[in-house]
Parts: sequence; C-alpha cells; structure tokens
Amino acid sequence: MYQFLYDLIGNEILAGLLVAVVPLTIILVFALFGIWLERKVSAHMQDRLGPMRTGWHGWLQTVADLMKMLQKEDIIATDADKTLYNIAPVLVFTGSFAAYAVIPFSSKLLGSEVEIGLFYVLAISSLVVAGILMAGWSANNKYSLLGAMRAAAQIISYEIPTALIVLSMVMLTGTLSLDKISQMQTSSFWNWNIFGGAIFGLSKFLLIPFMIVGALIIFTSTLAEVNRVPFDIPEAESELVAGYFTEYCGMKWGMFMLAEYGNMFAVSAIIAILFFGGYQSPIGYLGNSIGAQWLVPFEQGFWFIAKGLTLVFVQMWLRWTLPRLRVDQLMTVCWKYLIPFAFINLIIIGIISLI
Amino acid sequence: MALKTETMVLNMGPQHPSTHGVLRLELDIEGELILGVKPHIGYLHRCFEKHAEAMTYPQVIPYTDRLDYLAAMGNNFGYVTTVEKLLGIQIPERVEYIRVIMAELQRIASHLVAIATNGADIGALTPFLYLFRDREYILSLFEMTCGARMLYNYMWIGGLSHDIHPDFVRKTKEFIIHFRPTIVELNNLLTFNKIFIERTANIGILPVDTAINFGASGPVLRGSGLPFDVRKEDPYSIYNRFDFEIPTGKGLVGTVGDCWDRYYVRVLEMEQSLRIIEQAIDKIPEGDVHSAIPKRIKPPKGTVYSRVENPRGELGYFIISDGNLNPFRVKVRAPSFVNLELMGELCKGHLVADVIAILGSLDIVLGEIDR
Amino acid sequence: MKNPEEIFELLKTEFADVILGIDKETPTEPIIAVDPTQISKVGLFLRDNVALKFDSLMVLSGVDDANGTKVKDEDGTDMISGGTLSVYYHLHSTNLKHKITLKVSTPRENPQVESVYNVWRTSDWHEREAYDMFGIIFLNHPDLRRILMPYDWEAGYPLRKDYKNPEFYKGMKVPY
Amino acid sequence: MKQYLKNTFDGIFTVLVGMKVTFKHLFTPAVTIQYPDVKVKLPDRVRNRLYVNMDDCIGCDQCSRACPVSCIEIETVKSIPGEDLGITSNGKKKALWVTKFNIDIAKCCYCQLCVFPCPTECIYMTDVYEFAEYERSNFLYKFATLTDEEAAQKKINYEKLQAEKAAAAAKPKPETPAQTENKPE
Repeated sequence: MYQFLYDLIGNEILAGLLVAVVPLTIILVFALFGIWLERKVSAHMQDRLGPMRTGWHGWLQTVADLMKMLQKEDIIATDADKTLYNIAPVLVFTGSFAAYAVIPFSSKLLGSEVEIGLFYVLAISSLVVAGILMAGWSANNKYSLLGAMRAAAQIISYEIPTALIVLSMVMLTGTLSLDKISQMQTSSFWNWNIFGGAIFGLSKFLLIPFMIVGALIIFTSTLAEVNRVPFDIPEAESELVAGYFTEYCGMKWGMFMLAEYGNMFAVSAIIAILFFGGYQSPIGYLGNSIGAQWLVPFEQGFWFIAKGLTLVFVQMWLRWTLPRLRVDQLMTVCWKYLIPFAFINLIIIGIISLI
Repeated sequence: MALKTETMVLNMGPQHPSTHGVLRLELDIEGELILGVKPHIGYLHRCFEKHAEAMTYPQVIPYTDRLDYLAAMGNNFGYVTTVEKLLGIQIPERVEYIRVIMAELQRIASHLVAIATNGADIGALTPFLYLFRDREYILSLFEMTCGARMLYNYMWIGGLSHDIHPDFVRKTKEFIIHFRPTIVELNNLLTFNKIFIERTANIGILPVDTAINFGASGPVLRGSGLPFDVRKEDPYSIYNRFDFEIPTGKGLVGTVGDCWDRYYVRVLEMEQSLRIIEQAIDKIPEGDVHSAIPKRIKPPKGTVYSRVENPRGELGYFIISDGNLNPFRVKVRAPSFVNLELMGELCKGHLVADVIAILGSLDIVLGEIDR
Repeated sequence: MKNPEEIFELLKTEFADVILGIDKETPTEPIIAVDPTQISKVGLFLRDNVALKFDSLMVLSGVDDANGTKVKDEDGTDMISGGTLSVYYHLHSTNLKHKITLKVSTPRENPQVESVYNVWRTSDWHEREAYDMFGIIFLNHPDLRRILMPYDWEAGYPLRKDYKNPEFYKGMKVPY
Repeated sequence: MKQYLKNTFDGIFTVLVGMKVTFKHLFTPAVTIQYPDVKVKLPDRVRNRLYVNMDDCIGCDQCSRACPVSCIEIETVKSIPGEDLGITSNGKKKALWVTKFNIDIAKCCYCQLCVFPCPTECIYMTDVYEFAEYERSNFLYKFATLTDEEAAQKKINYEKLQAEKAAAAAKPKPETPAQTENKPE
C-alpha cells in the first residue's frame, strides 16, 4: 500500500499519512456502524425496536450521539490526577488503532507489510492495559480502581491462551506475516486454516478438530481481551457502575467506546486471518472469472469485512445471551480451562505437522 | 516483608445500578473480598404509619399500594383482610375468588421482576426484557379490570372497587397458555446456564435455622428448604380450597439455601400460581362485588395482627383500633425489611460481585423497607 | 399446638410475677403482658422450651398508648405526659404452628425495654425502628441507632402522638 | 477429571442453548411501539386525569372528603331563594353555588376514591395521560365556572339574605364553611 502510494505521489510523508488515514477512517466508520449494529442486534434479540427515529431504522443515531458527546462539558473530578486522566483515553485508543497498521484488508490494502505482523499485534494491543490502569488509578474513584485492577489482571491473563493459539498457527504456517498467512489460504474455503490449511493428506483431516478447538479458544480469549460479556467484569455495570471509565464523560468517554469497538473488529480480523482465510474468498473471485483483475482487491476487501463483521456479530450475540462471570471464575476459565486446552492443542498440532 | 494493607470502605448506593432502589450498602472490602456489609436504609421513608393514623380506614388502601409497589395487590389484600378480621364481616364468594386470582397474577408479575432483575444484576439483560414483556401482559389484565397498571387501590374493605371486566376470564386463560413456554425459555436461557449457575450456586448460603431466627420468609425461607407458606400455614381468604405445592430449595446445583435455590423457588412458584389461577378462574361464582362494603367503617376497639403471603414473604399488618374512623396504629411487617437484615450475614467472605447476586436473590423492594 | 391460655399458665408457673396478666378482651387474639426488664428471659424460655418452640418473631411493634394526661399546646397538638409506651411481640412457631402475642409497657418518660436480640436476631432492625419512631431504649441492643430517619434527626420520635414536625432540618424547609 | 470435562461440556452446551433462544428472538416481531406516533388503545376503565363536569356538580364536598391526599378543594355558597341553579343530568336539584373547585393534579394519586361517592357522577377519570407542564402552578386545575366577581356577588347575596333573615328572626344561621380535612403532610 505504502509502496503503491509512494510510487503514485512521490512524497514519503504524504504517502505515509494517506496510509494511516485509511485504517483511521475504517475504525471510525466501523465504530459508528458497530455501535448501531450492537443496538439493533440487542433490540431485536430482546423483542424491541431499538433506535428508529434518526434515519432509516435509526442508522444516524450514533452520529447524533457522537455530536452530543463532542458538545458535552468535559468534567474532571477535583481529586483526579489530571495528566494521567487525560492521557489514558488517548493511549487506549492508540493501542487499538495501531493494531490496524498491519491488518491486511485485501492484498492491496494493508498499512505495513511487516514480516512480524502477528507479533506486533499481540504487543501493541497490550498497550491498552497501561491506558486502562491509568484511567482507573487517576480517576481516584474506588469503582474505577477496582475495575482497572480487574481489567489488568484479566487482559494480561488472557494474553497467554491467545499467544499459545497464535503460536500453534505460526508453527503451522511458518510465518508471522498476516499477509502471508492470508495468501496461504487462497482459492477455496477448503484451504482455510480451520479446515487444516492448504495441505493435503491425512494430516489435514487430523488437524480439523484441533483447529476448531483452537478457533474457539482464541475467540473466547480475545473476547475477554476486549472486555465483552461474559468477560466484561472490568466494566460490569451492575457492580462497578462503569468500571475504569466511571468518571469519564464526553468525548473522552467516547474514545474508550471507539477503542472498544475498534478492538472488537481488530480481534475479529485477526481470527478471520488466522482461521478463516483472511481476505480470501471462499468461492473464487468474480474479477478473475470475467477477466477484470482490478475487481479482485475490492472483492477481497468485501470478504474480509464480511468475515470480520460476522465474528463481531457473534460477539454481540454472546453478549446479549450470557450473564457475566465473577472475577475469580474468570481467572479459573483462563488458567484452568483455556490454557491447558491451548497447550495440549499446541503440542498435538506440533506433532501432526511433523507427520 | 509484609506489605502494608488497609481495608477500603466502598459505598454502594444510594445511587447504584443494582441496589434495587435507594439502598446504601457500606462494604468493608479488602481487595475484592467482603469483610462486612452494613445496609443503611431510610432514603425512601414516606411516613406510611404516621399517615395511616390520620386517614380513615378506606383511605389507607392507596397508601398500602405504595409499600411494595411491585405487588400492590398483595398489599391491598393484606390490609383489607386485616381490617375485615377486625370488623368481623363476611365477604361474598365472588370477591374471594377474584381476590385470589388477582393476588396470584400479582405474584407472577412480582416474581417476574425478581427473576429478571436478579438475572440483570448478574449481567443477563435479555431475559430481563423477555420477562418484562410478559409482566406487561399481567399489568394489562389489571389495567383492564381496575384502570391502573401498578397502584391499583383495587381491593376494598368488604369488596372490590370494580367487578372483573367481561373479557378478563378469556384473557387470563390466554395468558396462561402464552406464559408456560416463557418459563421453559427462561430455564433454557438463564436458569440452567452454566455461567448463571456458577455465579449463584454455593453463594450466600442461608441455613434454615439462621433463616428462621432472622425471621426470613417467603422465597428466602423456602429456598433454605423449609416448606413454610402462609397460604398453607395460616390459610386466609379461600386458599385452603386450592391444590398447590410449596416449592422448596433442594440444592439442585449447589448447597441448599444458596442464591440459586432462592431464585429457582421463584421460578417454581410461578408455575404453582398458574395452577391456582387455573383452578379458580372457572369457578368464579356470580354475585355483587359491592354488596358487603360497609357504608361506614368504624371497627370496634381492639388489636389485630394478620398476615398474608406476599410475593416477597410474609406481609403482616398490626392494627390497633380505638373505635374511631381512623386506625390508632398501623404497623407493617414488611417482608423485605426483615429479609434485608440477612445481608450482613450472607455476604461475609464473598466477593464484591457476589453482593449483587445475593441482594438480587433476596429480592427487596425499598418501598416497603422504608415505608 | 397450644392455645394462648395454656401458654399463659405455663409461663405463669415458670416465671410467676414477671408475667403480669392476660388480656382476653381483644376481638382477635389474647395478649400476655410481661415485665419489660425480663422479656429477654421469657423470650429465651419461649424459644427453647420443647413444648413451645417459638422460633420465629413475626413482628415487633412499638405503640404509643397515649394514655397519659393530655394538654393542648398553642397550635392544637395534644402534648402527652405520663402514661406508657408499649412493645408488642407477635411470636410464631414454625414447628408447632401456634402463635402468641406478648406485650410490655414502659413509662413514657423513661422507656426502657430489654432487647430480645439474643433470642431472635430478627428483632435487631425492628427494635431499631421502635427506637427511631418512639424513642424506646432497648437495653443490651448492640447497635441502637436510628434506622429510617436520618441519624442526626433531633426533632424527636415521629410516631409518638404528640410529635411535631420541625420547621427546618439542616437549613432545609421540612413541610412543603 | 470427569467433573472437569463435564464442566467444559456444560459450559459450551448451555451457551449454545442460550444462543439458540436469542437467535430465535432475532426474528420475532418487536413488542414495543413507536410511542408518540403509535399509541396503545387504553381500556375503558383507565384511570388518568381527573375531570369535573361542573354542570352536574352539586357542591356536596364528598369527593374532597374521600381524597386521601387532599388534592380537591371546594368552596360553596348557598343560593338565595328565587335563584334557579338548574338540575343535574340525573335529576338532582342544585342548591349551592360552587365558588371554588380546585384540583391540584400534581398531588393526585389516581386512586379513584373521589369518583365513587359522587352522587351525580360528575367527577370522573378520563383517559388523558399526557398533561406534563413546565410550571407546577399549571397543575392547579380550576373547574369552578363562576368568575371571581360572580362568586363574590353570590356571597354578598347570601350574606344579605342571612342578614335579612337575622333581622327577621333575630337568629342568624351560621354559614357552612367548606369542609376540608387537615392532615399532616
């Protein structure tokens, strides 16, 4: 992408900025759309209508809310640590936004073609923890503090099963580059990693059950990393009011919200890349068959967004179905269930990939 | 080297999403561990008992509506049976049947809120909406009958304010048919959900002797395994004519007397209430619901304590009459008031999140705690 | 299952002059009058005796008997002096299914009743409420504070018949 | 170990059962309505804003006495002979000028206790439930049809009559004041 733009414009800085603008636009538009989708999904699951007045089925509702948030007075509690308090939402948002740098939306549209994309995503998404801790500590509110402590413990713990599954995928594909992983799963859904990847023979069939388990584990643990129900205990509105962002209001609160929805799509994108073929079409490309090569990247973009949104929908679906866990049970799920399963999964996949 | 630690006081409420009103809980916590819970009440104190002393007997009825505002029919029922006992008057059969049907519908409506909010406290918001949808149906039945959805002033001393609507019997039968699948759905979605069980089983265990000593009643006591129900124990109105069971906590997924048992007792009780309604709805005799209402209500001197089984437990009215038009003293034994006392006992050694689950399972209504 | 007369006889033989009498005139249930300073002992006996087993205190209610001398003050309220305040105990046995009502009366000027906290824990808040509303002091109660009214309410005890609302509470106008 | 595997299975299975329930509801029609655009049909016994049909009111004060929150205030003046106040729709003869009939609807608790004692059924609850106001004073509904001057005139007329009577019989009858209950608020 950068290379393409650099060739086109011939200016390094401008090209770099343009590259950055694309994911920013996507994250903002997605957050707006995601919040609307969340509202509509929850409403219809609960036999309600949801927002209906602003635009067709209320699709402008989030825009209206954003307008309201921008106009709100920015209240900072007297006893808050002002510096940290102001940095925290920016840091959280940066963490979730920076992850988009390496996500390949299609074979042409990707911010940076770094070789260690997967590693980068895992690292940068941990930045969120620092932001959350800052938010919780600086607000000088007991609910915020409890929420932040819970969040830190939770996110750090759930990094482990995520990393273990990512490790097994890296072992199988032999690369850390998200683009390369996507390219490997080309041409048919049968080549997706969830179906054992683009290999043939016995090992492919042996891999399928373990791949499904792996996909479930990484889905669960990323769910916890983005603080969604049933793992939304850092926010836990019935216990901690709003957890670490209890004291925030206006656009700073909005940034936490944007970061949350940005994160939701980011982790869905990672799962889509690792297991569901990334931007690859499951049925082949229309552009190839009619001979219009320029159409292919657009189709890829469509498939990528579609896969990501499907996973986001499942996240929402779960949110409106399940109660939330308690903090110790959350740790139990992680350390006693997900990590052993992920570890066994890693070993078995390793053995299978040897034969 | 030991780190210096100190306990933190967390003020939960009076404004908090899940204290079910304006209840303030003072939690002494160490990390997330609860060392002690002190409830502070009185934020909703409306001087009911003082008001009642200045009202005539029928004028107190609208005030009783506002005690347990989720079960106003039950409050009316308790008050009017107490005053009727004091007056010693006979009530027409038709009135008795209609009262029982209304009280049982109200019990279902109230348990729906209890279950829904208990679920919502634990994080399941969808069952909340499903159950409120069905509660609306019951409220519409009440609205059709007496014109109000929540604060009915429906049962009067010696009778009822309105006869039932001509459509009432048909619509109630429709409701029963429509409602049974909702219970199944609720069980699938929430009751037997693994996460819900994990959150409520073995939490806030209340042994039966503690429960009795603390005066707990209603689903809280029955959840501890004692089949105690005023409807059977001390039958008032015409409850002895109906065939129903008293569900008790059995420790199906945890220990007897835990939050899940209290929750599940409510689920089972809705089914029993449906049974009572089914038995009563076809037998409503003909008659005039106004015939026994005394023109002038002036009870003789005396004291009376009478109790009914409200959805939240044993609701008692202690009335002293000095032979005037207004009561000399009305004391309400509010079930939530007594049940809330258990908070400090139940919460010890649990986590902050469990406080919410325990409070939800006690199912308090601040309207009758603060009176 | 025992009726109140039998229970009265039983109590009379056990405690003699602590039990002051039985009032059978009330239309609904007889009331046994007890000495206010000995109620805890009587309660313990009622709870633990195998023939009685009153394990549950249904309700404890304070009552202003308003039987003292009444003097009208300038705004028309009856100011009462002398007479008694009473506490009613409605007991119930979940096991043997019988009920009984006890009553203690205590002078209005110095209302002191022994707490039954150690017998029935449920009396904790009921006693606090009776204290809050009538000013009845429950001896040996571990935590006798106001419960429904603000902790720093200074205008007296609201459910007494001669209670007058204050004009202001901390600078806020009380009657609206 | 068995318990461990059972927990894992239970966890996944019950989550799937729950998801099935919510997915089914995704396609059931909503039960909520677009409120100000669509309105629920209220049943005929509905209890909302009070209304007084002054043509039928005989000023008997029974509603005011029945009210548990004292939100109805009535003042009446006796008519003098020769004045025709008309009759109510159910044939009762009116004998009192209603000079004041105020309902403070902000205090009203919608208990309907005032409706039943009314001998002419002139006070009743309507199905109007949207009557929010910006000023609290707007909630004081004044139903009396007489203007202030007319009311004052009636009072003077009556007092004159009383004075005449007193002069005639030297035994004046006291004017019946409006009875309202005094309750501590």
